Amino acid sequence: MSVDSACPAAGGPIPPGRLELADHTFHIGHLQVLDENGALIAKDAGGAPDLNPDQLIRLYRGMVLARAVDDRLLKLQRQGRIGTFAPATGQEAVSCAPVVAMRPEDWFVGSFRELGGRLLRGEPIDRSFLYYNGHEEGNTFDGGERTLPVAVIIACQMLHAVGIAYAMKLKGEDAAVVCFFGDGATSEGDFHEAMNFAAVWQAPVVFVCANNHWAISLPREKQTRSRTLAQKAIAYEMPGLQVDGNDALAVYQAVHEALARARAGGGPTFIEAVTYRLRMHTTADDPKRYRTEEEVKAWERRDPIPRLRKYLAARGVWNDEMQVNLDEEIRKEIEEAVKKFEEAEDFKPDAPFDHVFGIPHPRLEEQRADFLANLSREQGHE
Amino acid sequence: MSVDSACPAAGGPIPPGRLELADHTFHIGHLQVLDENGALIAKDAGGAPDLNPDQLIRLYRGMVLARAVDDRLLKLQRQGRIGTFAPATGQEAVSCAPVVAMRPEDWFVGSFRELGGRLLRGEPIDRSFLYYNGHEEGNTFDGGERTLPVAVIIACQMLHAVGIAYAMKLKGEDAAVVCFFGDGATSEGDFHEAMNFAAVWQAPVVFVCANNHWAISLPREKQTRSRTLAQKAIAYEMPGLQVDGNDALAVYQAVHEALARARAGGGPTFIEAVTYRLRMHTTADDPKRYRTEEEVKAWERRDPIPRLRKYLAARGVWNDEMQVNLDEEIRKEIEEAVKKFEEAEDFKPDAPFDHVFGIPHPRLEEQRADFLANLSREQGHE
Amino acid sequence: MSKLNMVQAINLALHEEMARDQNVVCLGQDIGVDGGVFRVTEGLLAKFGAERVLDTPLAESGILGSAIGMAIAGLRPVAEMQFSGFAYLMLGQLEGNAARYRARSQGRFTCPLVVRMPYGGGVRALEHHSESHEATFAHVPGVKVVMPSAPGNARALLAAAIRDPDPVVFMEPKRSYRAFREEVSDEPEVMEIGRAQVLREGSDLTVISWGAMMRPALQAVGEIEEQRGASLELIDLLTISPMDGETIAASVRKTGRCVIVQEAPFSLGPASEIIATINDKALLHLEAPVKRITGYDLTVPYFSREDMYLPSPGRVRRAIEETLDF
Amino acid sequence: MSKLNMVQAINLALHEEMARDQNVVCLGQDIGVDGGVFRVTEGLLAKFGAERVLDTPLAESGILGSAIGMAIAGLRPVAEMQFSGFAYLMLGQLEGNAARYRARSQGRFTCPLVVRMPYGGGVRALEHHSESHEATFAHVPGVKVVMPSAPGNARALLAAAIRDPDPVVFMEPKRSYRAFREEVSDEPEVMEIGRAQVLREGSDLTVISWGAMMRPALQAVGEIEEQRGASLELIDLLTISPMDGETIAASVRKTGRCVIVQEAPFSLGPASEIIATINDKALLHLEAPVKRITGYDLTVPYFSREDMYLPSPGRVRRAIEETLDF
Ligand SMILES: Cc1ncc(C[n+]2csc(CCOP(=O)(O)OP(=O)(O)O)c2C)c(N)n1
Ligand SMILES: Cc1ncc(C[n+]2csc(CCOP(=O)(O)OP(=O)(O)O)c2C)c(N)n1
Ligand SMILES: [Mg+2]
Ligand SMILES: [Mg+2]
Repeated sequence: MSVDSACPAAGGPIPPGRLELADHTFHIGHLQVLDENGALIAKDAGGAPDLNPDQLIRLYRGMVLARAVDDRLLKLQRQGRIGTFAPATGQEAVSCAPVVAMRPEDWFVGSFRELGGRLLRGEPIDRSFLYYNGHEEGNTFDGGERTLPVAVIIACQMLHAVGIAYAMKLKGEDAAVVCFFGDGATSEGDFHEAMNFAAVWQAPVVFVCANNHWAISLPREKQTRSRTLAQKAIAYEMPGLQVDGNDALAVYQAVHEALARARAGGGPTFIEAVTYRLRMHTTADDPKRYRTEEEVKAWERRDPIPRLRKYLAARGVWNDEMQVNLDEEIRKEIEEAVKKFEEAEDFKPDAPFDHVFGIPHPRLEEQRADFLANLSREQGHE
Repeated sequence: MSVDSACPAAGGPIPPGRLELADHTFHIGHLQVLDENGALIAKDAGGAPDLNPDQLIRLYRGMVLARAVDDRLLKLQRQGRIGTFAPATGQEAVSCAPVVAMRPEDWFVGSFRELGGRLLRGEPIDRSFLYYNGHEEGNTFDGGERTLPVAVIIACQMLHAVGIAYAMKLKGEDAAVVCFFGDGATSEGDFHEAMNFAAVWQAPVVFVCANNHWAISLPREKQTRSRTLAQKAIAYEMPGLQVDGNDALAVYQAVHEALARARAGGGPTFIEAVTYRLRMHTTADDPKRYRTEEEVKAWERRDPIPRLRKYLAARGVWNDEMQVNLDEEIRKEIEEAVKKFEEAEDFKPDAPFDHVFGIPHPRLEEQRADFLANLSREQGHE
Repeated sequence: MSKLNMVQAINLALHEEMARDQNVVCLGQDIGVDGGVFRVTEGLLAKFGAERVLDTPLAESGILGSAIGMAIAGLRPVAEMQFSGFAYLMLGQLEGNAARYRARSQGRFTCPLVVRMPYGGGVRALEHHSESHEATFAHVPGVKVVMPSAPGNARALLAAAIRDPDPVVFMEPKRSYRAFREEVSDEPEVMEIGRAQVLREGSDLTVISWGAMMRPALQAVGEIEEQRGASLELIDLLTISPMDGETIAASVRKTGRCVIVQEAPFSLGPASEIIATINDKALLHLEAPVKRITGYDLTVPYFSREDMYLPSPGRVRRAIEETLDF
Repeated sequence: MSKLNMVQAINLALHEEMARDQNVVCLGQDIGVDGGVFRVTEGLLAKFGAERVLDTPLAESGILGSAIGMAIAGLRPVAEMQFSGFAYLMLGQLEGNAARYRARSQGRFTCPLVVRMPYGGGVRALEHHSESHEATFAHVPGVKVVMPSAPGNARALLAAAIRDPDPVVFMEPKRSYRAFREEVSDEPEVMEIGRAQVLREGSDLTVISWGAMMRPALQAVGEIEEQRGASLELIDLLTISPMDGETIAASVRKTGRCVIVQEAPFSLGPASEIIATINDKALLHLEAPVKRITGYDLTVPYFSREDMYLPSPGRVRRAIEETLDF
């Protein structure tokens, strides 16, 4: 565990006078549990989180699966078998570790780069393929009653998370919300409104900001002038800290404690998880246009997966044979998912008309009839 | 001048663990020049601002005029001679002192409770009456080319201020922007986006937040959990401080220095001016529903006008005779304005059609013709 | 039975629905201690407590966005926009999420919520306090738009909106808030959303309106019937979306003539959709062009000029006469 | 003359206008280093520098709101929304300020700015990347809405939009970005905003469309003319607001029949306004109901189903046939 030194004064050149008063000082904490080689650091400051081998392996497996599915989706996309997709390679710790800290009754409110977390919450792989192939059918899954679908509008889901958290509190449920978003999201008005509402309502929500250094082509430093994203929590009198987002144990520990506090009525927490997007923004993006190979290389060395694996090996709960078996198991699982995805049944063409309103209305039914008539004519044509 | 002690840690109860890291600390400055009796405090820390008697009297006169116009508008409203209006009694220091710090080439971007500042920028009183009587004609004035009209949508004008400031910077003009808004505005998404853009662009803009403790019926403490509004500047790495907003000299000094910094390329500053709205939110509001007489009384004792007057008297630039003359002068000025307002010429009924687009279009002209035809028919009818 | 104005009738519905279903919560600016700037939510805080009646910070997207979360989690939030002029600030959440969760999740996640907002001109208000932008909401698939015109239907439609499984924008004609009273039943009442109401039957011409414009429409209809003994049918649209095309078409098929009275700007308002619906379903019965009396394609002028912007009974009367005489 | 696709043509106009007037600045997400996610702004940063080509933080209201300030202060900002689906987030600034500063200040403060945005479906994109919501903008008084359909008019209308003294929403059919090329003049070209264009003259029926739908409309028109020798008039609307009612009415007065092809949802789209305009100005010439082929009142379905949502040449063809045979 390490702690940033207090930040020095901020702002541009200050003319002599009393405006130095505007020159506030502040201090932001930083949590790291494993060093880049997977060794425990600062044992005296708390040591490893209280996770048993099963939990550790569940977390590790989730991250390996996430990486493998990412690889496979990328291939499927290149073959034209799915549409646009946003790889998350390098960010597996941020999306998986919180899920291990969550209980089933907690809510998962994600953005669009947390497929790893979604799979760990129980989403079948083939349904995620369906989603990326343009089917609403891929957006929910049985057992996912508290896992919201992908949110594309940046930061919008943060307010839903706050509303859900408020509802949990009002209903007296012993449940909290974990909400994911990126560094870019911190610029949106909805980020601000959600942070403020959460703090005012002391809503049981944990905000996990995956600061992966880029919002498409915009580097983190141009997204906002603040030196950390965590310091934004100060604006709302909300606890906030930075964690090493490529250190799965640090992410776990921070979310675990923040969830405990939220459930205990202690309100929201803001966690800036510092990580890196190793691949393109989406399959439609060419990162060579805006960033260097060296930068990517530097971050490859901080890859969260080998890091956790080394820790597990050192703790004696993982070995090479287990890895070989896991790789094979996952390979098979994905192959089966691809098969299931490609053999997927015919989808009801007019399903969208079923899901406009819960109560049918003639105006929509007329349109459905027109749609079906056209459909049968066009199919007759071919 | 006084300085707040560093704020203690924030957040709800924290379970034992490492989340204490989230428990950031910070420090926010507070500027006050005059005590509540108008005496200079903390002379050693800088003393009074460098204002000559003419400037001091201009500031004082502006505040007295603002108060008198407020009184008169309230009467006019009660007589049904104007529409809804938002009194600013008690907040004269916040709206007038910045104008004394500004140059004509600086931009004034206000909200709706800075009539005092507008008058000091040169708006004729009778035009402000026109505005409150529902005429667009009251929204601009000759010489007001850099004074934007009233902005009703809370916080929206902050972004305009940032854009104008950016334009000044791009064009290399030696001009800055002063932007006004209230405590309630800090909750809006546009506040956040404007603060962030201003900091990222290092735009020459000074944000003056009139924290008057209420947003209609919502007290400041429920608007946001943060103990100061000034600390919100930390989120953007922007200098920010609190000033005593009923201390005209403190407001002047902070804005003066912030403008100097902005013009020098030092970027934006956030000033929280702590003040109080002594009257109703607008003439449609009944503050008795949500706040106590005692609270109002307590703030009446901190009235910015007698405070500045005592300071001027102590400095020997003001006396009772001057006050009598000023009161009479202002009375006359307002009477003349009322007269002018009530004798105002007939307004072009179809003016709105002139100001939809700069280039006429048949669709609008058809509608204008219809409008005029109806007008003449209805006038014939009566 | 008691005689209530619209503010009281809406307030009654809120009380009834909050008492009926503990999942109903209200949130918005100044709706608690203050009872709302129009006093529509008066008494709710005292009765149901601060956990169910939330005075929120000043943030429209925040209000609707958190209401969406509440709805997903099983509550039935009733959000207030202080004025419809500020509702654009939450349109991102409305169109992007409230309207879409059902489609996005094929019905697993839904947003049963209501966004109440006073709309419209005629009360000598400041800028942004006089708009009538129902078409903007009504063009968003997945959102229902309801506009009551009188105390009785306001109360019954608000109850329906709160019970509806989907997001409903509920636009209250502020000009009619205290303009008149109506007998309102002591029993809770619920009307069907999506159905227009034929207020008066007639055979010569159909007048269609909604919300605050029902008053000038009614006045003009009365005057014309009296003056020329014409038989006019008057339809209160009540729901803007989904629109009740059948009631409109059935009436125009019968009368062959139609005048629409709309407060919104001329172009792309509900009147255009009504005309298009008549074109689709009743064109051959038309004996004259449908006439639309509307606001103009102007920002609503400040109140010194708003009377000449708003459709007046005179304008409506002339339109009816011209259409009858066509 | 060179043959350009629409991306290149828009890029050319941006280069030309930035070179012509140093007050023109561009701002938006990823428009600088990245050249825009569709490469529309490629090369601008290198040519005009980071002070005039701004990669902004991720905030739509921030982009438009600051552009408004820039415009007031004498710049000519061209703001990009990365996708029109996110444009709702800036509608508060558009309706509340860009559209109103002129009216509010009786012409003293104006907002000469352009908001460019790719819109529409057909590119197998994620949610919120396929909408066609021009009617929402077009219902805002004080805002112009322009929708080019081809490289040439895109280039000339964008130049006009940048020179226009008022806010213009410029909606680019992303589906047509690279779909085809056109000869484009080497000299800067400017077209008039607010005028529809008669692309083909004909006497039997008028087809009206705009933006991406011009392609299926054109295809259907070609097929019908070939198959049945009918004489069809084809109108490219180009400007949605203010709408060119005269060109529409003149054509329908001549042909008596009309089919409208619109990508937007059925209810309250531009097609409804066109029908209302025909009702106002040409009803007596109609020999058949006007037919509108549109999207449905659905959230645009995910791309696996979007083809059946989007008007196809087949749907247009059948509508033309039915209307001719009516
Ligand atoms: C409101 C909104 N504006 C723009 C976009 C287009 N867009 C998609 S992802 C993205 C960048 C997001 O950056 P960040 O929040 O850091 O998340 P990351 O992609 O790095 O995971 C943008 C601009 C969007 N989806 N939503
Ligand atoms: C976006 C928006 N929402 C709501 C309102 C209605 N309203 C007008 S003033 C006000 C309170 C403003 O509070 P504050 O910012 O503290 O300014 P003050 O009135 O205290 O000067 C509200 C809610 C508005 N004008 N704009
Ligand atoms: Mg990022
Ligand atoms: Mg206030």
